[in-house]
Amino acid sequence: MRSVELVGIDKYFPSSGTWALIQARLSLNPGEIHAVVGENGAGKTTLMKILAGLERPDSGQIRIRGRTVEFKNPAEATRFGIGMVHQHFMTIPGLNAAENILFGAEPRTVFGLLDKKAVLRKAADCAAGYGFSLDVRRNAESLSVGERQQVEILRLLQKNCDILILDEPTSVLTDQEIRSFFSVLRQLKASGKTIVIISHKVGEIKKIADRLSVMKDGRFLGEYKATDISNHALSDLIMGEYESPRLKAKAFPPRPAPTILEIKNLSLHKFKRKAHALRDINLSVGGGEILGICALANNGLSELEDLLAGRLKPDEGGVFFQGRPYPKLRKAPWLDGGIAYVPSDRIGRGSCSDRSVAENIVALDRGSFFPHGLLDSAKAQARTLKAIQVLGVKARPESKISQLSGGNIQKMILGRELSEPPAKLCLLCEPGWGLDYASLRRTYKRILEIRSRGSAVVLISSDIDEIMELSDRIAVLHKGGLTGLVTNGPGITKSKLGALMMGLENVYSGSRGTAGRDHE
Amino acid sequence: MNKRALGDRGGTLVFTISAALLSSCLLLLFFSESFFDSFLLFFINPLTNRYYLGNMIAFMAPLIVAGLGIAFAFESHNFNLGGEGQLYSGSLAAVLVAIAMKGKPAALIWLFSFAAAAAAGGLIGALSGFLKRRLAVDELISSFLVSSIVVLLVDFLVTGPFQDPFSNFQATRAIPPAAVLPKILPPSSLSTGIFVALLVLLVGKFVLERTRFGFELRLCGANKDFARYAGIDEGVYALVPMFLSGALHGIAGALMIFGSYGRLLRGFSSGVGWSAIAVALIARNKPLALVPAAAFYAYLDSGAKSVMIGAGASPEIVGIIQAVIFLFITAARLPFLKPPALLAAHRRGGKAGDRGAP
Amino acid sequence: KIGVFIPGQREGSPIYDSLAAGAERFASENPGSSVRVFEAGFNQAEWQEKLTSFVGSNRFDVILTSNPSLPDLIEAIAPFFPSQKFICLDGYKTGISALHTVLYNQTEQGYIAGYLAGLISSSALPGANPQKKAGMIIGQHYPVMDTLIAPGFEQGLKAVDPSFGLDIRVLGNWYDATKASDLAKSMIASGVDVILPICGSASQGVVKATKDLNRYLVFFDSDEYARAPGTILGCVALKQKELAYAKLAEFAQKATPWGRADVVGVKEGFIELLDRHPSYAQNLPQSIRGRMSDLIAGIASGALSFPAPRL
Amino acid sequence: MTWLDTLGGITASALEAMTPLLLAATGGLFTELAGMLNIALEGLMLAGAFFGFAAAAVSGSLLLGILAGALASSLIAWIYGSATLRLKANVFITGLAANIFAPSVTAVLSAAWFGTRSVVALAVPEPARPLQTSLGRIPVLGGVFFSQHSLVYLSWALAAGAAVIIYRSVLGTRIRATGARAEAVAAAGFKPDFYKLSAIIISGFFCGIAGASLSLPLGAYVPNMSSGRGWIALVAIYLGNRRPGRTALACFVFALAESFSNYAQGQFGIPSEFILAIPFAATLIALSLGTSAKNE
Ligand SMILES: Nc1ncnc2c1ncn2[C@@H]1O[C@H](COP(=O)(O)OP(=O)(O)OP(=O)(O)O)[C@@H](O)[C@H]1O
Ligand SMILES: Nc1ncnc2c1ncn2[C@@H]1O[C@H](COP(=O)(O)OP(=O)(O)OP(=O)(O)O)[C@@H](O)[C@H]1O
Ligand SMILES: [Mg+2]
Ligand SMILES: [Mg+2]
Repeated sequence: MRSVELVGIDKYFPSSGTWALIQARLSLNPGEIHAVVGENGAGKTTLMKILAGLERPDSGQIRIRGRTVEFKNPAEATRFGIGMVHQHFMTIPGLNAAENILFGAEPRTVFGLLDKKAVLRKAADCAAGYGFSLDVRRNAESLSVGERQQVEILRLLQKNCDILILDEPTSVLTDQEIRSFFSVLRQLKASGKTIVIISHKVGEIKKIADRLSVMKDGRFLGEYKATDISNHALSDLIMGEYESPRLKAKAFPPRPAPTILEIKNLSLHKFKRKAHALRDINLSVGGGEILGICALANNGLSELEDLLAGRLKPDEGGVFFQGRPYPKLRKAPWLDGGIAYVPSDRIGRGSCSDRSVAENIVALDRGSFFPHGLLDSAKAQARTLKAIQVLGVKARPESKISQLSGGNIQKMILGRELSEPPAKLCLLCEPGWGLDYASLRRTYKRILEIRSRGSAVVLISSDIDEIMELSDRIAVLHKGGLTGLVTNGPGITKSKLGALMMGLENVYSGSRGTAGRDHE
Repeated sequence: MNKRALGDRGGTLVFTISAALLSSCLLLLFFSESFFDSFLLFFINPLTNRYYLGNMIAFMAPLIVAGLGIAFAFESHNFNLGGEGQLYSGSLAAVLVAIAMKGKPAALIWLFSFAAAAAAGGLIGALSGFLKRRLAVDELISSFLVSSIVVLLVDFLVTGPFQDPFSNFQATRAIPPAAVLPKILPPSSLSTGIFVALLVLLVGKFVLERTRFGFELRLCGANKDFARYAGIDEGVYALVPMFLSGALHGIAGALMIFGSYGRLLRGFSSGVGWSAIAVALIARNKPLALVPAAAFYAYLDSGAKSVMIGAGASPEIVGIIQAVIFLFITAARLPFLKPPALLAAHRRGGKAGDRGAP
Repeated sequence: KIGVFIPGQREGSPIYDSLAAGAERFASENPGSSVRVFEAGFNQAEWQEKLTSFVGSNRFDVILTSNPSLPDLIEAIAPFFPSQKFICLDGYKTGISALHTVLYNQTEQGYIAGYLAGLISSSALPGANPQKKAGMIIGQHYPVMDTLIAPGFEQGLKAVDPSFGLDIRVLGNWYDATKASDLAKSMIASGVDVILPICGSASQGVVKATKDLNRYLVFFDSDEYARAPGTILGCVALKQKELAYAKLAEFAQKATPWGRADVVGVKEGFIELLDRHPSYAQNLPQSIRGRMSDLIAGIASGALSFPAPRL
Repeated sequence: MTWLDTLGGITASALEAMTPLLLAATGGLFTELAGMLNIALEGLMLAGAFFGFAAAAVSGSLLLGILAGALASSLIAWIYGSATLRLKANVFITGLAANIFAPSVTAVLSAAWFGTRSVVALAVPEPARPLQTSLGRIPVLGGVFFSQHSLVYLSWALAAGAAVIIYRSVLGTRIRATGARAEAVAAAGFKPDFYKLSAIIISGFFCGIAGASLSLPLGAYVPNMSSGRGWIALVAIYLGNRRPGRTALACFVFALAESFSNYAQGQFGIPSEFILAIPFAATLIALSLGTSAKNE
């Protein structure tokens, strides 16, 4: 018997006027890992939300172990053993990791009070049982994305869910984290759980999934055994006959243009008089160059992003833009498009969910859209349409961001930040997050194009493939300090970068002030 | 925004208002001596009797202007609970300026008095904005506390230094008769102030919806993090909207003085600051919706007075009826009315709870 | 047909209650006449609008009201209702042909209360102390309070002993009984042993605190002894009910002196020290009662008079 | 009188004045933690004051009075909460409704039961002062801390109990989680609205006792007797940064300022309006200093 069958599911969103699902289907065997793939906006998330009881289908049937059911809310789905880890996590701030994991099934003392010790013990046992190295006493706010994901998964396991839905679980994990995450999935599978996983990374899917379902435009395209289909055939299925653009051969620019961004002896304290978040960083980026920066979670990458995004001030040292102290957020190069920034937090920082796509685009260049303090709507409309077209965002200018699929939000932000004319400095954080293959290729092409036009690009990413594919030079951070600053090339392998990220090796030779582009 | 969404929200609104009116009718039926008379007095008289109608429209003027002030605060995610103090202090400033300018042309008096009202109310509001910006003090609480203090200080000034020595009211001297706004429909208190209010509303709507300032303000209110990313100075948008909010309350107060009272009576404004919040919430901060919202609010108030005076209904019954109407007025759905699927989906996407209002 | 306009609330305000009661008694004794009572609430800013509606909504032969500030309002709206007549007690305004006012001499009333308070405070009663201090707890400052009552009360105290001090504390509203009780306690701790509360329904808190701490109260306006016999040792009442009745009777005989303003006090019989209640008669020593009746007699005979400042 | 006695007197009366504030603020803490701005504290307190007093007068039992006050006010809170959550109405407007409803309904019932819409003064059992004859004899401290009436101690116990519920109970955890992230609670399979409603009812319960602690020691019900304490309680929650202990401290600061201003009225020749503003000003200053210290 199938453990889950979704048949003939339709879902219409009147607010955006889209048919998210048309006669969609999905069937899961007990004890398998099943991947759901498809381009951005194909309806994957919506279908999963329906299975998890978060949305209700307009028509269609849900059968769990042969029984037809109807879920009014997530609680009812949970009763049938279905649990979902969301694309945007649902950890509860104010509670610690253990309380988050055991939320809803807390051990109690005789008086009906929380048994705090038992909570910690049980959560720790649970984490250890699945091989997670999670400190369950920590506050939810202080956890890294990877750790938050562990909390979410543990919460489902601990509720005895045997059908786990994971919506793009790997997109924010580093390579190492993905590897250990996959071993957890295999272990779960071995213990009889059914797992649905959504992902855009074809190689990854082939590695972990037993079977996969392909979706396009809300429709079900087909179901395949992972071993039966080649990588190429699979991406063809997802993208149609998509011709991947040829990326320019990577080469260190022959004549380095003048330095655009320079980071000198920079240190940042985590707390006053306490641990360093960043320690003695020296980096510089010139025009026509892409500097990739990578690190494992909690090693200073997000602090570096915040510094370069103008949200934190360095405690020591400084940052310079074209030789001058780094400008304040409200000052010229930021406002006139001299610095472009794609934040890693696309929902909170990169976009405003209850505003339209047009407003989200206008917001970043108010100077030109409000010529005399008043809105030039024609111009705004035109620019929006253009930005949408650059990467093929599936939305209309007046759609609200909250009605867009995850990947489309990311494309909107990219389209806005990478538009013409290119900015002098582009700060790109996790630019490929949640993009389908075609969009990813287009994005990469555009990034390289911008580089060739003489912009400096800083690429901060937890995805090593992305770093290796795009960067001219790669900086590696470990515990807030540089462990490597290397020129990208054939000698640079994943395992070498991995060793640097884990601090097993340190090839960083730059000393104060001299480290920079000319060090090799 | 497509038309369907608006249409459906309109439908819900019609239903909630009918539910509210229906339940108040039931209450009247149970509690008043003569249901028919009370019903007429409560619901019909305010619309047909020129005196009540005049007063009702007159009351709309400060509600619209102060409601706009609240909308400015709420749209920028500032919670202004200090409307009372801002309105009161603005009124005092306007009255003092008007008295000092006795003999000058009316237009000049109006200009300076309203400017003074806006400045006084605005400064009081801006104080909370300043505290929020500089010391991260929650403006919800600070505006309430500042307002409580300001009300007491204005009370002191009105009954002390500026008390009219020849009046038995606790009141300032009257403003020059020439400066009183021309009356419409006497003896009701309706004056040309209502046109001033509508003008202010249109300007406010324009600023909020068309200008760069309004855009940035609303963006700050919608998502601080994003606004900051977009290079908007959040500090400014803690300060300036609170200033504008206070200034509009000041103007609302001045409208009441120049339109109806002609002088500052101690405690004359009590409750208007709160009513403005209710009006803004009913209008969901949409400037044009403030007009029907204020009309509805003033209508209820007028109906209450009418039934109390005409049929001797006790204030308590009227209070209960108003409470019931308030329970329903912002309801997004009613138990017997299944929400349109669209609304439900929309709501689920929206953030639940938080402070409730903005 | 009589309309009674109450700028406040009838219940809890004896002065307004007696106003309505006087009119009701008049109506019950005169078949064919009717009374409608309207309570306008305490917000003075709303009175004008409400009075206008009240006058406009019904056909009254006369409107009876009571409050020092009402004559100004009546002056403002009278032109719109040329045939409407008004009688205002507790107010003073001359020269309006539709209006007759009668003012109580509240300096006199305050003086009597103050004199009694002074005598109690300096007596040998168990709750009295040697300190020369008496207190007032008031809801708010207002003109009649500041120009008539408080000065009268202080004069009365000083007439007993010029070294008497008056401690006036303000509640800020008329209903926070708990705070009124705290104020009374704080006052008593500072040596006050007799208090005159004029703070509306919050006076309940003053009664409670004074009773618990065994101190004394004098009251104003009406017979309040029953609230705390043995603690309330004197009430200086306004005979509002009688005055209302008398003025309506005068109106019925078409004898109302329109446009005139009268001032009434002990002499006319409309201010009275209620000295027959056991709480007064049994708790106060003969010496005090004697000096009080001398005072009253003096005022009644005209030997002692307090020109009420014109309000 | 020495300055020590004066200080002791001011502190003692502050502790007593703090009682209704502490109870209402503790109740409001629940709704605040559940993510709602509860402006109905004022009305709920008034309902508690009336029903608590009425029940005590009828039954002759202090305990029954307190319970009745708590229950009646919980009931009103339930109505108010249901309107807010089930109808998805705006919590501020429904709060306003509750604040209009409470005084109106008490006046109607007061007229029906006691024949007056004004002050109702009846014989009710007075709260005892349990420690006055024992610990109360300790010089100074005894007068300040141990001569209070039983409701003062009850409020301390309830506030402590509330802290335990908030941090150590399952319900408290869920309520906090709802306030922190309602959609996560929903995704975990629970109904955020249930916890919001629970929080509102709990706030009603505490406000009911707060109201009873106004009317019972006074031996009377006075319309409007809550006179703004609900708002002050709300301020105290913010001043206390939404933590039970600090909220209690904030209540004390306000009560102390008020008690000082009561004392000051008799001492200095300052216009009363300025003195009446002291508690608000003190709270505002404390709020500014408190938050700026936190931001350092
Ligand atoms: N709440 C909503 N309101 C309106 N439209 C929506 C809503 N949620 C999703 N949609 C629309 O439904 C379609 C499918 O969205 P869905 O999130 O399921 O895509 P997805 O396959 O998960 O894409 P991605 O890979 O980008 O995450 C999209 O076109 C989207 O705009
Ligand atoms: N020495 C420095 N080196 C590098 N960057 C700096 C330096 N000083 C400031 N900055 C950058 O400028 C940004 C804004 O600085 P700052 O915090 O002074 O602005 P602000 O306080 O927000 O603005 P304002 O002073 O106008 O209120 C910082 O976040 C930081 O990125
Ligand atoms: Mg998705
Ligand atoms: Mg004495």
